[in-house]
Parts: sequence; structure tokens; C-alpha cells
Amino acid sequence: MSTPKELLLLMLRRMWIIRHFENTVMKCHESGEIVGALHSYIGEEGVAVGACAALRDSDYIAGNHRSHGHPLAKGGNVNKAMAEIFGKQDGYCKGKGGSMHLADFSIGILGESGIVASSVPITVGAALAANIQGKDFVSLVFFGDGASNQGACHEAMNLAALWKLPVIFVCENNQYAVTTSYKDSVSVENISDRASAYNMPGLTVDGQDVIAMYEATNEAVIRARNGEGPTLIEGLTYRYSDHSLGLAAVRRVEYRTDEDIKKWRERDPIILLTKTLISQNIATKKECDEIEKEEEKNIETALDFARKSPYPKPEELYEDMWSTPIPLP
Amino acid sequence: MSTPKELLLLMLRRMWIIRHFENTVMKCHESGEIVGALHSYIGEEGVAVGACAALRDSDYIAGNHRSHGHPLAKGGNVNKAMAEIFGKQDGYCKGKGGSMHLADFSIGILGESGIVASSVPITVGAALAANIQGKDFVSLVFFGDGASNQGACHEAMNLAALWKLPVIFVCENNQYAVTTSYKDSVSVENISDRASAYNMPGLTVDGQDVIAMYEATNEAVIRARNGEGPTLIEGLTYRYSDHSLGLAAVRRVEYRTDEDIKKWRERDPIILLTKTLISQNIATKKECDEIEKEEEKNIETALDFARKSPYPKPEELYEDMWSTPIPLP
Amino acid sequence: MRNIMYAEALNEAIKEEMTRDDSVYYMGEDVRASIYGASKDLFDMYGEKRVWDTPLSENGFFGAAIGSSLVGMRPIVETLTSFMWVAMDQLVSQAAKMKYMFGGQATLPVTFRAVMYYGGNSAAHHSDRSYPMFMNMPGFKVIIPSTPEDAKGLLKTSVRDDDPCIIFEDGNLGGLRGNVPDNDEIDGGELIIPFGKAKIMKEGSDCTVIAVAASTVEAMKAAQEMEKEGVSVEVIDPRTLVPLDKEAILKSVSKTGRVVLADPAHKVCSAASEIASIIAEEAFWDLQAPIIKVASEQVHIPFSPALEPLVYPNSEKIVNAIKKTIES
Amino acid sequence: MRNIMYAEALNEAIKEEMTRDDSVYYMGEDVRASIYGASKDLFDMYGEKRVWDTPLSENGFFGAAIGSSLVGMRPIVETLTSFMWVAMDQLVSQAAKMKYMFGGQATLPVTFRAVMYYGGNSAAHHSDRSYPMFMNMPGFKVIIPSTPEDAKGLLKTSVRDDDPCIIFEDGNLGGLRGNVPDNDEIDGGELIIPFGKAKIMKEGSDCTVIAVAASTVEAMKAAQEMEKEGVSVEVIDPRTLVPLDKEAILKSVSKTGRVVLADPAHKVCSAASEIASIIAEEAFWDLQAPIIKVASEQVHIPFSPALEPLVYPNSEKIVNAIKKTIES
Ligand SMILES: Cc1ncc(C[n+]2csc(CCOP(=O)(O)OP(=O)(O)O)c2C)c(N)n1
Ligand SMILES: Cc1ncc(C[n+]2csc(CCOP(=O)(O)OP(=O)(O)O)c2C)c(N)n1
Ligand SMILES: [Mg+2]
Ligand SMILES: [Mg+2]
Repeated sequence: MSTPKELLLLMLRRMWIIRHFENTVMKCHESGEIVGALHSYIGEEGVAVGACAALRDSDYIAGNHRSHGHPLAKGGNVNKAMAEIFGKQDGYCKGKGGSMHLADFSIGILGESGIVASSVPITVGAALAANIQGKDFVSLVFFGDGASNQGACHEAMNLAALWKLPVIFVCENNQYAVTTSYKDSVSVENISDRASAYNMPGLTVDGQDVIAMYEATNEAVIRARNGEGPTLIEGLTYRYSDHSLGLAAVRRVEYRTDEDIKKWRERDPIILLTKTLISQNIATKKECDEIEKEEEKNIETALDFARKSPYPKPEELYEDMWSTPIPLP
Repeated sequence: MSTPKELLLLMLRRMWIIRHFENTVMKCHESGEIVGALHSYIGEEGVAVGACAALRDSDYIAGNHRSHGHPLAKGGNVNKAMAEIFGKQDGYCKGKGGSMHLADFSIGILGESGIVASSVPITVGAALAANIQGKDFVSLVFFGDGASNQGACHEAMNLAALWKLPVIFVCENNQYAVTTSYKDSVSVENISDRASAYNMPGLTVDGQDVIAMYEATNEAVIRARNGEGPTLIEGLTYRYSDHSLGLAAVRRVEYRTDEDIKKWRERDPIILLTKTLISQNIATKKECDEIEKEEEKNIETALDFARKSPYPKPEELYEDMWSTPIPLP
Repeated sequence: MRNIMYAEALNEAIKEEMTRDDSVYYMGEDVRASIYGASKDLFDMYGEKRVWDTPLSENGFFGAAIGSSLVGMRPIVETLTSFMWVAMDQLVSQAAKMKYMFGGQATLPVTFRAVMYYGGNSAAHHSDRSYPMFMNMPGFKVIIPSTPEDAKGLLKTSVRDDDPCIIFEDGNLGGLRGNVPDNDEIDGGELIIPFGKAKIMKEGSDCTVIAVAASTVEAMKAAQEMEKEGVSVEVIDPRTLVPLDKEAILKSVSKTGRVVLADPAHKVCSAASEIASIIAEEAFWDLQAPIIKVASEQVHIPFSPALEPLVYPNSEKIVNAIKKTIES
Repeated sequence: MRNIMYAEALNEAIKEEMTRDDSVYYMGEDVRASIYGASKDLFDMYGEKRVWDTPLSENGFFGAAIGSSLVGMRPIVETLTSFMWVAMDQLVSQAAKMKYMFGGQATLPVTFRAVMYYGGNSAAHHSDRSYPMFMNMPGFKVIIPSTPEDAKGLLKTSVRDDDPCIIFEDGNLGGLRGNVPDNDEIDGGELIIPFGKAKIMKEGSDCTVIAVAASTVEAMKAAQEMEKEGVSVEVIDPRTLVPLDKEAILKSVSKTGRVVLADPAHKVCSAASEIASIIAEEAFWDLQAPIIKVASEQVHIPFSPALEPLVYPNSEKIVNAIKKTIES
């Protein structure tokens, strides 16, 4: 195990942050306190946390509709994230973005996108800026197995490969797009197989193994910083809940079995990492438990923060449209 | 040589049709008799003619802005094609389409498209209809090396492969998109390498060898009719003239050398086929010459036809907008 | 006559058309599972050749639907307005332009069901109301039903129409109930509503309110309120924006002389703008007051439940506009 | 003061901005070879890091430009309006919406040069005039210069503006000559034209003609012709449609009482529709006659030289409209 203890514990912590955060917002959604759509990242924490552990604050990420895990994995502020999902003034986007549009430009989080695959070209742009400016930051994008079929991915991957841009394409293959198995939507066996169509390295990684995700991303980051171009990393993972809260229950067939869910739950990324840490004597059970408890508390504080934050005032409707404002029509 | 003589001579004929047609329209464009943009297919005849030789009238094709070769290769009517390029009433589209939008729905020519790669999904749709209707027609699309970088290609190829649709994707790699070498726009060595990203066969064929194009397409057609799905065929070819008539001459560097043009001209598809026919005693020089002369004549007749055809009348402006007409707003 | 929901009415229309005509098929994301309701039971009833779950490739599968319509199929494509941006090329360059460009050779009987999920805290990426853009581009019939009956009748007409139709369904109306006639109550045995015929939802003599989509509900509320104050409001729902029933609109204006437009689209270059410009040109001499547009504010759709409702036309804004026009 | 062409003026603007600011870079298809003229010499002057030839992937490279603008770059992207359909998602979902959606965090100083090649027998796929759609969608500044001077000054302002700007350049004006001041003749030493300030191209008192893009040329011709008949026509070019100089428009209407709009976009939901609706709401009491729209016919652009010219506004149609409004 070459990964330093500090980083391993940080990864454990961030996975717990996401887990507690998601459990909390889901509860608040069920109670009606949070409105709108909500896409839980529970079960997939290993992917974003492992990937972001390889990044610096000055590196960029962007994500998609399954949108809380990515910014939190990059060190996003839980208070601001929670308040945003509540639609409050102290939220990341002053309540204008909500669950699907968290962003924190101060630490390279260029925002989550509700339109599938739409943020993929955006990250190529950030990487292009690195190239033009001669800086060594990298740009990483999270997108789903479903998203991989969008034309935007093709164009973005070709551009990044052609110009040897520092992009890491992280495909979160959680097996499904809503109810559609990736086997029914991707014509090739592994999504990472598509990397060869752009002459870039592609690899399929166990997304439940946060260390494996970290290591794979880290290598890609090193290559990217060295000017050797982009990498496509497919993280195999699973979402425990349904596609989103609010998704109509009308379903002809159950699109996945309880057995399958159970099988994946046994490979929970948090449990796996905790086991590794303890069995390899890197950390004690107590240390691990404390991390969990601390973050549980922090999320409670965040909830409190969000609840207490005021709603935006009516006149704020017209703010933030323009950098150089113009009169309302 | 297993290809029947009749077919070989038909291919020679169709290549001459295109060659004479293009020479004629280019002359008329230079003299100002034809207006608008014009993209010559000279040099690339082997690709479309070889591919279409493997098709039936009931099969479908669609193409792009380099738009005369495809319909003529599928047996399109030279009079109607010529009249269309003149913007006349007896043209294929009654003068509404012009050079870039020739179409003949009566023999499966679903039309040329000015927006690069835009007709690729359309041909997938025709193939989907074959699948739903349980019919055995196939659908073939011509697109360029430049077009291969459009998201539309990615989505279309994935769909066709996933659903095992009878599509033949024919990429005309004429080395350039306007002034941009495909080496500066395609991140992989051969465009056909991308087929593996969709789990379909991909092959690179000498596009100057019309027989090779025919044979490759024929195999793909057989597979398609058998329900075995799509194929990507990359035909290596070259356009002798510049991208289009009317293209501004302002150019920082010559994007290709005279030497290169000369080298490709030596492998002219018409010369190559003629040599093969004669050297293998399939046809005499006289037979070949006669074909050329006949088609030269036919194109002269077509020119005459186009010149004599009237322009559309002003009221025709409002026709053909709707199948079920509505009042003008 | 049954009292059913908008979404159920759509489902009925789809089933009737798929049963009637083998060339009609259904396509979209997760439509077999029917996550949005309108495709309920289709997979069981018609099977895999008629009900296609697609990958997330809107440009690709919209194009495939369009292509198939050229060769004899009549696809119904399900999507959300916000997912049409990625497929804009196939919609504009192919569906809208093909017929004309090819001198009439192409026939494109393709129907897009474009659902507008605004007003439910979905934020800027999921709340588009883009029909004005499709009005600007010739080649689409633009359908916008506001009741279960109209939804059923206009969807059926769309499927039978030989031109590309986009039916903009207002997600806010999904649960709206309304009376829909049984087929055996109807002449001809089927509910077919012609394009280009506006519906007078309420007659009145003092002011005309022209409203589309869920704004019709707000317009009716506003009209009822004004009634209490002795102002007689006529409410008109054009139901189709292309073709537009100019005659019905101009007739109403000639009667009332006053016009308020209620349109959930963004205000600038909206359907309301277009209708106002027609009235200002063709019914100018009938007008007794300025034409007032009540449309969505020219900002994106904010997530916060404290902000989002401020964007759209509502009965209060419509009442104020009616008062303003009456007083001027 | 020099008499130069529209395309040259654009080239000057680009060079001045690229020289002034290292973060400005240029991107598009075949821009190094400058096949359309406006990017002439850029590659020689600024090299490969500042002048990018792209693959045919508009959605991809528009998105890349937008993404780079988020992190400190100021891209100028060259394209044709007709190629924007394939990139609509990046334009709408990202460029237009990002800033608001993220509560103001994003700054997007990206400029799109969208050339409109209509009127030259390019047929339906290459002749779009799509600015009304971008007016409907909040988030874009919509610039539409009609003279070399405005082209230069407005492009420079676009590059400096911190919001997404789309500058719709009329291909018919590419060869148009006009006077452009030398920098040393100007206060501040640079030609910067502010957004939202209409230009009165000709003063007049009997009728206001509001025209955009190449229709300004036709409007001026029409005004000159009417002058001969003793009718005094005021011609206004808004120059930017978002923001729109309402004040200048309303002021002119209050003077003349009569309005004709000349707009090469398709008539329905056009810029003309929008401006007409504003006048009908805000200057109603000044109006003495119906507002007449002269915009493109609601059909696609036909190839045939016998048909295409019939589509667009021209001086004859504008003259007829002026006469109609004067007589009514
Ligand atoms: C362009 C577009 N099409 C459709 C949707 C609706 N939608 C949202 S998420 C989703 C599934 C995405 O699947 P995947 O990319 O695998 O991500 P996951 O939800 O599994 O994390 C769909 C269909 C959308 N938001 N954008
Ligand atoms: C979407 C789109 N972008 C740009 C163009 C302008 N354009 C027309 S043809 C062409 C080059 C196409 O290259 P390729 O696909 O290789 O075909 P070729 O011309 O070489 O036959 C370009 C850039 C277009 N028509 N459509
Ligand atoms: Mg998934
Ligand atoms: Mg090429």
C-alpha cells in the first residue's frame, strides 16, 4: 500500500461525508422539506472520492445530474451545498441552482449539469486553457454509462486526444441509465473500450475500491500534467436507490433484482476501505468510527445551517443573469 | 475476378457519368451559368460507384455536400440532376434544393445534406424501418473524414450496432476537410479503427479501386441483409480540385502539394478500372471508349435539358412546404 | 364521457393510433418502463418492434425517427423540451427542411411529444418552454394542448398528419382532470381535433385574453375574478401555434378592442410577441388600448421555490394586465 | 478615416483585441487558412496557441471555448449560423444558462462570430438567420452590425464584454465598404461601440423604419425613394437586439406615429415581431397606423435564383409598407 495514511483517511472521511449528506437530503426530500429532483450518489462514493483524491484544488472538475458526490468529493462546503439544495440564499448558487447545479469556482468545481453529457466539452475547454496558458492544471469530468452514448462525449474525447489536453474522462458505470441497462445502450462490452477510438488509454476499474480509483486517476493525472494527453477511466459501480427521488413508480418490469442490489451492497466502498484500513493496520476501528461520527455531526450542522438560511428575496430573481448587466426587456 | 462483366462496365459507365457531369457543371459555374456553391466529386468516383454497385434500387442512400457523385452512382437521372443545379423547374427538387440537395425518392436516394454528418442518423432511421417492417433493404450513408468527428456519427453508429440495423457507413476519406488534413482532426490513425468502439467490422479500402469498394460493400450488404448489423467502410480517396468552387483563395499555406495531387491522379479510379478491364481481357479499349463517349453525349443532352427547362414561377415559392398545407402566416 | 387526466388522455391517444395503424411506433428513453406515464402498457400491448427504448442519444434517435418516417413509418418520439437542444440539428436541418429542400419529395409523418417540466423546481436545465423557437423555424406544426380532451384529440391528429408535429405538453397539466368524450359518443367514432382552430374557453365582451398551455388555467381564474368586478373577459386558447387561428383571434379583438396575452415562454420573441404583432398589424383599428404581454420574465428558471413562481404568468399578473387595459 | 470593407473591419477588430489581451484566442474551422477572410494573418501573427483550427465538431469545440472562458480565456469562435444547430446544447445549456444557474459564479467572456450566408443561392441548409431564437433564450447578448464601423466597434465590445456574445454578421455585407475612423482620430484611441445604443441612420418625421442587418441597406434605399415622393422616413438600426434600445425606438415612434419593421429573419417570432409587440404595448397611444412587418417569408430558403430573392425584405417591399402605413 503506497497511498499515504493521511490520504486514505481523507478518502474515508469524504465517503462518509457523501453518505451522510445523501441520507440526510433524502430524508428531507421524503418529508417534503426539499423539493425538486434528487439523484442519490449512495453506493458510488468510491468513484468520485478516489478520483478527486488525485486532484489539487487548482484542478477542475465538472459533473452531472447525480450531483452531490462530485463536489463533496473535491472538498466542497457541506453547508453551502445543503443550503443550495434547500433553495436558500446561503447556498452555493444562492438558491438558483438547486440539487443538480452545485458549483464552487473557488476550488475548481465548474458545476454539475442537468443535461446528460453536456459538461464533457466544458472540461475539455478548461484543459485547453491549461494548454494555452502553459499551466499544469488538469480537468476531470464525471459522466454516466448512459451519457457515454451522447455525441458530446465523442467530440470531446477526439478533441482532447488530438490536442493532447490534460483531461480525465471518468465514466461512472453504475450499470443503468434510469431503467436501461448499459448492455442495452452501449454497443461495446466495456465503455473503456471506446478509448481506442481516440488513441488514448482506457481502463476499467473497480469503482467500489476507492484506492484503485485513486491510483488509476493518479496515473492519468501524471500523464496529463506531463502533456501526454487524456485518459478514459470507467469505474464500475452501482447506485443503491432508484434513479431519483420523485421518479414515477410505474414500471413494467423491475429492471434489476434485489439479489443484484444485495450483491453490490456487499461491496460497499466504505465498508471495503474500512476493512482494508483495519486489516492492514493502517487505522483502528475507533479511528474509522470517529471519522464517521464527526462527519455525521458536520452534516447535522449543515442541515441546521440550511434550515436557518433565509430564502432569496424576490428581487434576487433578476440578479446573476449578466456580468455586465443590461436593462430588463 | 468474380465480378460479372456487366457490373464492371456499369461501374465504368457510372464513373464516366460523374466525371463528365462534374466537368460540365464546373465549366458552367465558372462561366456564371450556375450559381451557389459546388463541390466536385472528381477523383472520388470509385467510392460511390463501387459502393452503390452493391445496392438495389429499393435500398437507401444519403449523402453530403459533395453531392453529385452519390445520386449519379445510384442511377440518378442526369437531366433532373443537371436541371436542379441550374435551379430549374424540371430539376429533382424543382429548383428548391440545388447542388447540395439532390434527391430521388423513387430509387432510394434520400437526399444529400449540406450540414456535415447530418444525414448519418437519417440512414439509421431507414434501416430501422427495415427492421420494424421485416424487410431486407439496406441503408448506406456517405460522409467525409471531417464528418467522422461529428457527434451524430457516434450516436448513429452506436444505435445501428446496438440494434443490428442494416446500415453501411461509408467514410470517404479524401484526406482533407476543406484545408484541414484528417491527421489534424481525427485522433486515430484510420477512421475505420473507430468501428471497434461499436463492436462492428471496420475496414479501410483503396477507394480508387472501384472493384475493391464494390467487393467490400457487397460483403457488408450481405451481412446487413442477414441481420448481422452495420459495417464501417473507409474508402481512401482524393479530390482533385479544391474544396468547392467559390472557396476564397486566401490561404496562408498551400495545404497540399502539387506532387501529392499528381501522385493521386496517377491512381485515377477510371484509369485503373479501364486498365484492369483491358489487361484482363474483360473489355476492349474500344468498348471502354464507347462508354465514355456515350456518357459524354448524355451529359451534353442533360446540359441542354437543364438550359431549356424554365425557372420556377414565383408562386412556387410557397409550394412544397407541407404535406398537409396550412395558411401562410 | 369520462373524467380523466391529461396524461391518461395522451396514453389513450397513443394506444388508439398504434392499434389503428401498424406503421405507428413509439420511441424514447425508458418508455417501456413508462417512467413518465404516457407510454403505460405500450410494451405489453405492442411488443419490442413497436416500442423502442433508446440510448441517451437524442440527436441520433430523433434522426432515426425522422429517417424512418421518410420510408413509411409514423414514429411518435417522447422527450422533454430541454433534451431537444442536443437534437436540434436533426430537428431543424432534417425534419423541418427536408420536404421543401427536396421539392416536396419527402413526407415526414413524425410526431414529437415534447414535455415541458417547468414550475416544479427543476431549475434552468429542465424547464424549457421552447415553442417560440420552433414557430420561428418553418416546417413544424406546433401543437400546445391545455386540456385532456385537446391533448387526446390533437395528439391523434398529429400522428395522422403527414408533416413533422411537435406537441408541447405542459407538465403542470399532467394531473389535470377533464371530460373526454367516449368514442361512441362522437361522430366518426374518434376524437380528432383539427389544427388551426382556436378554442373559446369563455366568451366575453370587454377584453380578450389569449393564453396557451398552463397559462390558460391562470387566464380562466383571472377571467372569473374579473367577472366579479363586472368585467366580461373572453379567453381564447389557440391550441395550435402553427397553424395559428388568426381569424378567431382577430374576431375576438374586433369585439373587445382590448388584448392581454398570457404565455409561459420567455417574453422576448415569444408566442405572445408574435400574436401581438399580428394584432397590431391586422386589427389595429379595432384596438382601444395597448396590447399587454404577460409572459415569463427574461431570466433563467431558478431552482428556489421562493423564486421560481415569480417567473411565470399567473392569475394575479393577468388580472393586473386586464385592469390596466380596461383602464386605459 | 479609411474606407474599408466589413470583413476587413472585423479582421482589424480581432487583431487589435488579440494584440491588446493575451487571453483572447481565435478558434474555428480552417481559420488558419482564413477561408472566410476575417481571420486573415492571425496565424502568422499570433501562432498556434492563439489560433486553433478545429475538427468538424461544433458542439465539442464551442463547449471547449465556453469551458475555457470560465477559467480566464476570452475565445472568439468563428462559425456560420447554420452550423450552430449541431452545437445548440453547448450554446443554450452551458453558455446561456451557466452564470445564472451557478448564482453568478461563472463568468463567460466568449464571443461567437455567426456569419449568415443567405441570399447567395446557398439553399436551406446554409441560409439561417437565427437571431430571434437567441433573443428568446436569455443569456446571450445579440449583436447585429450593419456597417464596417459598427462591425469593428461592436466586435471589439463583444470581446471585452464578460457575457456570451453572438455577433450575427450578415454575409451580404462582407464586401460592403464604409468609413471606419483611424484609432488616432478617436477619443480613447479605440473604436468601442456600446451595446444597447441604436443608430439613427437617417432622420425623418413621417414614418419610422426599424431595420437590422442587410435590411438596413434596403431600408435606406426605400427611404431615399420615399423622399422623392415627399415622405420623410426615419431609419433606425438597433445594432444590438439584446440589449435593445427601446428608448430610441419609442422616441422615434412618438415623433412619426408610423412604423415599418424590416427584418431578414423568418417572419414568425422574428425580431420584428418582438419590436412590434413592444411598440404596441408601450407606444400604443403614439401610433397612427398599423405596424407593418416586412420580414422573410415563412418558407425555407430555396436554391433557385428565380425564387430566393422573393423571400427577403427588399426596398420595394419596404416602400410598399411605408406607403400603406402612410395611407392608412
Ligand atoms: C440530454 C438528456 N437526455 C435525457 C435526460 C434525462 N435523464 C437524466 S439522467 C438520465 C440517465 C443518465 O444515465 P447515466 O448517464 O448512466 O447516469 P446515472 O443516472 O446512471 O448516474 C436521463 C435519461 C437528460 N437529463 N439529458
Ligand atoms: C456542421 C457543419 N460544419 C461545417 C460545415 C462547413 N463545411 C462544409 S463541407 C466541410 C468539410 C467537410 O469535410 P469532409 O467531411 O472530409 O468532406 P469532404 O468535403 O472532404 O468531402 C465543412 C467544414 C458544414 N457544412 N456543416
Ligand atoms: Mg448510469
Ligand atoms: Mg474530406
